Amino acid sequence: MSSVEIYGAAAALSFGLAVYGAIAARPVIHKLVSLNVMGASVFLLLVAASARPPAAPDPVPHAMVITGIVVTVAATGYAVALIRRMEWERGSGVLPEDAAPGGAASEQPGGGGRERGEGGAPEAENAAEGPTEEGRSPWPGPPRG
Amino acid sequence: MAWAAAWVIAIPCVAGALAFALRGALRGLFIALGVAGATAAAAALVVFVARDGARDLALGGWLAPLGIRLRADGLSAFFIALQAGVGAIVSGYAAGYFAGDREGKAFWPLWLTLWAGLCGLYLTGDLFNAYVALELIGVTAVGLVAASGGAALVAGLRYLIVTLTGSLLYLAGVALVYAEIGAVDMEAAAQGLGPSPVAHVALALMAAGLLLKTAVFPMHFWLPPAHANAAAPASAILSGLVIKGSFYLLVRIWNDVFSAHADDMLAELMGVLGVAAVIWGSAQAIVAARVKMLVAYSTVAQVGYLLMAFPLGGDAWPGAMYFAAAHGLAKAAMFAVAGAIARELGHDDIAKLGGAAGTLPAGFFAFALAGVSLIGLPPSGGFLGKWLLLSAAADHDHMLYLAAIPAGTLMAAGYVFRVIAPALAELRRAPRPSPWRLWREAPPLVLALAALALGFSLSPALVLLSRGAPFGGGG
Amino acid sequence: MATEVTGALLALDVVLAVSLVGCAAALVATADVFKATVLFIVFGVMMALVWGRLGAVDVALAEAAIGAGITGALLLGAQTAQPARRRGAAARGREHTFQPATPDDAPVYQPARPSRRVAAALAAAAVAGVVLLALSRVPTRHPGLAPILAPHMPDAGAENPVTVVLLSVRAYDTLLEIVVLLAAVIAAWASAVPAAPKPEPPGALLAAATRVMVPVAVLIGGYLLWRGAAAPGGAFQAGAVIAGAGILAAFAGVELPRRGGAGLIRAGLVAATLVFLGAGAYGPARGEPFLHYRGGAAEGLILVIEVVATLSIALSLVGVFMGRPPPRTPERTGGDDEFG
Amino acid sequence: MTWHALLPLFVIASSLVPGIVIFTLGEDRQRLRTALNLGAAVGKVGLVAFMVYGVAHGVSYEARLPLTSDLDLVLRADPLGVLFVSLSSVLWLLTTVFAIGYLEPYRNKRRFFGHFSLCVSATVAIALAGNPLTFLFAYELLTLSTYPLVVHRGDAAAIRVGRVYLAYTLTGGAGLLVGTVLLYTLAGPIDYAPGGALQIPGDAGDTALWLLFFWLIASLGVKTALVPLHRWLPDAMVAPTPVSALLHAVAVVKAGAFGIVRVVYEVYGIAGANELGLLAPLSVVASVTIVYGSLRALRQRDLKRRLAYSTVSQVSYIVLGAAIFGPLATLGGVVHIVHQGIMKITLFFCAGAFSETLGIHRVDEMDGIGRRMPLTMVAFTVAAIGMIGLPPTAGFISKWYLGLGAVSDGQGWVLAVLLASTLLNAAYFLPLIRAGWFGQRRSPWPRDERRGRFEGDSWLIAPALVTALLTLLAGVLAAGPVSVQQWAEVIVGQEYVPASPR
Repeated sequence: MSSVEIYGAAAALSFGLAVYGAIAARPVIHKLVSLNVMGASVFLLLVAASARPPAAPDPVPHAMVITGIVVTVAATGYAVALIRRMEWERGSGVLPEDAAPGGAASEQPGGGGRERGEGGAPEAENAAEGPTEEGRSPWPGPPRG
Repeated sequence: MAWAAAWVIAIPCVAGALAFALRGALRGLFIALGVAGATAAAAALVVFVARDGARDLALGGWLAPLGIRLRADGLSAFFIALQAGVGAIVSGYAAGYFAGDREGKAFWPLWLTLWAGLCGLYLTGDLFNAYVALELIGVTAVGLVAASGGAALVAGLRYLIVTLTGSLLYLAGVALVYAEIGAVDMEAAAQGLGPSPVAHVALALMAAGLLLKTAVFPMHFWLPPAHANAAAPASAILSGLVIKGSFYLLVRIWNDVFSAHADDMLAELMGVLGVAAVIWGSAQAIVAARVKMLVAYSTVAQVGYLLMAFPLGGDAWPGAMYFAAAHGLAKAAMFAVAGAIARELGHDDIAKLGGAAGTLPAGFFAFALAGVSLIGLPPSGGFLGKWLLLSAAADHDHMLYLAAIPAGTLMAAGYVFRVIAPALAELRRAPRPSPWRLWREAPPLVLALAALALGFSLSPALVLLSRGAPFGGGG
Repeated sequence: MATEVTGALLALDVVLAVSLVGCAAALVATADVFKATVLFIVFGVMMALVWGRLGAVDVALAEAAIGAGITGALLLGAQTAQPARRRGAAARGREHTFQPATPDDAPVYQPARPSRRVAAALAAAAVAGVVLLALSRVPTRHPGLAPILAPHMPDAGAENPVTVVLLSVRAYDTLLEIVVLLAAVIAAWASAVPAAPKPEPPGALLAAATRVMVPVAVLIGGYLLWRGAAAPGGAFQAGAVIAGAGILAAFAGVELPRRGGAGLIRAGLVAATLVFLGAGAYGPARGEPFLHYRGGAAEGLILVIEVVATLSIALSLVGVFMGRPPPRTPERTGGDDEFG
Repeated sequence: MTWHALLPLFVIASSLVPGIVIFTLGEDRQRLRTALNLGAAVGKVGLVAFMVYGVAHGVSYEARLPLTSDLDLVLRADPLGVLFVSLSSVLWLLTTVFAIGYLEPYRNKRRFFGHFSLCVSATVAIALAGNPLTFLFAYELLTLSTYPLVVHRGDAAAIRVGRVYLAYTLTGGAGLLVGTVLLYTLAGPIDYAPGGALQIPGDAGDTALWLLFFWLIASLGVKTALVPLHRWLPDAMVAPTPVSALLHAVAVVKAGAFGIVRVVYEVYGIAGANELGLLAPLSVVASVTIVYGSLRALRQRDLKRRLAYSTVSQVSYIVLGAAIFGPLATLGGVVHIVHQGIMKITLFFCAGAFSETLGIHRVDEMDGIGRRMPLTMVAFTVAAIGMIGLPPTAGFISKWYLGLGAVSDGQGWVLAVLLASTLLNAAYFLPLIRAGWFGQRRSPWPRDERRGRFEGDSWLIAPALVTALLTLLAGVLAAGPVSVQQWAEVIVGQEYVPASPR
């Protein structure tokens, strides 16, 4: 069992675990974490399965993995933005189909927010309501006049 | 003329980037130029492939197994033609639909980069590059859905999680292919992959990922909420074009890369999933409450027909491709009309559609024409697609598909006329039509008429499809 | 001596592999999202070590900077407090504010329904089993693409093979990857939460740390970028480090140049795509295929692309982290009405 | 595309193009729309007359559009097709006149006349179809263009009936699709050929061909309103009368019967069909439909529903003619295609005139109508006598040849069926005539529209008189040089030539 085969097996196992997490986890952030683990394990599989130790490491899969990592971080960043918006609009970080029966009080996303009934704000009203709050953008913008 | 393939991807990319960076009239100009340029480049590529047959373009001059190879053959040219045709008309519709409101500003950069991603997917001859293209399509498609906020945002987030999982399953398959033969180029894989179990496992994983992204029953749960709650132009793009991307890749690897490993058992499973999708999707569409939800479930059903080509093989392939094109046109038209209905009447509940044909006569006429192609009644592209599928089924005595396709046709008639019948009913009060009405009714009419025109132009399509395509004998 | 060394290295590999899988298992099994995120960062660092062991130093750098660093920051940022969402006209007046997640009262989620967990376990077992089966049958002979690349290295424009592959051999992949990053920023900004959180004035420690860390990080980023041509490093790793600096600066309330700050950021985001496509068009201009550059021109072009790519990647990662477009003018908030 | 190939296309376009133009016209452009309609109808009759003259002199008109290397759409003017085209074009002209008068008070005329033109184009395309694929194209187009006409009134009843109509016709269409695909799989891409296109193999593959025949007959039977599949026809009487007149006398029902005739004569060939023993079951189904239709008509209180059930019965005469081996029976069946059309349309015209002028819809309200509307009642009487089959009307000719054919083929029982149906026809038509002419009008007419010098709107009554006259002429001049029967004999001659060139 050379080290390459060990890492190959580790990649396969963590890939399986990540698939379990992506399906079974209820909060979407937890699914997202599992997805990132899945991505990392697939990249490990790509390099480990094709590495032949005595030979020099093959740069092509390395480049592919770097490309994969950047693509995964882009998708993760977008997913986080969507999760933030969903929490802001619906008050819950859990997709409707995964909602616990009755929306247990203890499950507040990101701290003390009360999780409302899964109906959440009626869709029509969400879309229509534009930004209503003041609040400075965290971008390092010029201080307000 | 080999570079035409590159421009088909580069032009929408540049236009998308500029649509994001610029503002005001300049932005509008570059969007229009981008759409026109992309359509022209696609047309040039199609003519080029039809005339001279398949052509390879080794990017960066690096030859096949090392570098990335763009391959423009009949199959890719056919789908690029569909992308350009439907894309251009839907862009016109979107210009009218979004006239001025905020949601439209995010639409254009995402839509143009999605266009580039789809064309990249259709042209790529490299398995890993297809993964990156799939990711680009996934992120931009979710962007189009989630931009509308509310229920669309939740549907978009679910769609993102599903599409990421699908891409990673596909990538696991690519990793195994690379482990087996040390290359990710499709042609190298086709020659190098022996009958080893690694290839079978790779095919299974890649197929699973792509079936998840094509929303094949029972993995279709994410599609109806996403396509129904998105804005109408976005739904038209998603149902008409984005679904075709992952289906195309599945057909490409099935026929090109894993042709030796596409054993009957997996093909038969695909066929059975297809039949189940047709029955389940149509049943859900018949009981749907909203027009957009009905049209979204119809997509789940129509994807079922495309899958029937796997077990049937032979001339079922061109049939399925032709059916995909007709479905692209008809489905885009239907969602466009659904958008017009939602904007004109303020709602799209089927129960309250009584006499709506009064306010949107051309719109419902377009919906009916698109319905003809969706049901598969002559003279439409859908009919010829089903005819080829049926004759393939009859040739191989596949009784299941010989029964499923007409059953699907009747169920499709069921849910299409659910919308048409009340609209023809007597008009009680005529709500005042808005000024944009014609701009929102003309594009769907053009799309629907194109779907019907496909009913007479099968031979040029078959000639194009045979250019070096996996199932075409041509040069 | 050699056997003990290889024996020791083998033991290290086993330990690393086992802790990697253990980390993944704990991460998936836990019900506490905050704990899962921290475990993921540990997983990322582990993974960086594994890449080192596999001889993929570039990948190890990328994994540490982006996989563990930026992704960890994103996931943690996702669990911080959000501003109150007050009903507008609906006047239902319900108001709820989210307190920042402190480790002790972080939400503990019930596990999913048993049926969902069984299905997940079955899918996981199937996938893992199938991949393990395939791994056991993987042949041991094929040489991979390295030997084919070797003869072309001299006129490829860089010494580091990974950089050559990234920016010349598979440049089209990298182009699409940068477009994906751009698309992610556009889409994230389109769904921005309109109400921006009220950043408290930076504490003394944060202000001091920022004054020291940001210049150093930018310097490291520059170094990584420059060394990338010959040794492990390159645009993506440099971009991630500089993005880290950018996020730190944002939290410390560092101001942006007054006029056109937002326009500049947008131009920066889009620069990499346009420059890459421009470099790609350089080939067809001389009758060569798309994205073709060799010899002297290759070195210059690769450098230009790398610099612009680093800038765009850094801006994109900061942009995605912020989750909303920069305000055009001081008085307007950075809400999604800004997107236009 | 030589000039000869263009004529069939022109015949179809002569109603398709005006139909599309009418869709684009505004609802209030009454005068232009009427001019367009009438012009198109007269133009079509002229073109068809020219085609009849050409075909009589042996000119072959054929337009061919290739879909794939072996599949193509063919429009060909063969004698059988031209017979049906001439019937539909003449009756379309008359029905257009009738519809213009009838729809005066209605709304949504644009939608009506647009779909009306599309429907006739589809009927003509069915007649001229040169191969089963083209026939299927036109068959489904007919379904699509007739649906809006059936639900034209737009009230709940019309929508419900529309749903029933669609369920039946689309199921038939789907069945025909599968049947045609199986036909093309078994026999390759065939065209309709007099004497049968299929090479009937001695013994092998009999069961496949046998099953396929009855599958095709069942699919076509929906529109032919054969007994188990006829439910939609009486319900469709909810549609306005011109729709019922043209659709249920000429277009929809006749298209189904025409399809069965094509399948029996030009796909299987009468000899092959007889060999395979397909004709006996078909004749049984036809006979059952004939008797059942007449029985149900007897008990109908509403005039139009009685006529509808009479249609169910009468159309099966054509199928019966096709189901009896022998030139005479075939002649009877083919001739009845035209005769049934002109007789039934006369009855519908009269029914429409009665309801529009005097507001009567029920059978028992017809007392003394002869005195109030003598001309219309004369037309009604002539057509009713034709339906019963008494000389000198056209109906007699059909039944006469059917009887002769049955006897010559040794099928005595068919005579009994003909006799029974004739008695039943008499049973449900004669009381109307008696009440009309000799009944005493006690209560006043529900509605009394005295428009112009005639007894009612001249637009309604003129077409009825013309078709009644045609019924008489077809009967009296049957043996003459220029008559329906003469043309039918040409058709029969082609079908029974044993080794006809394929």
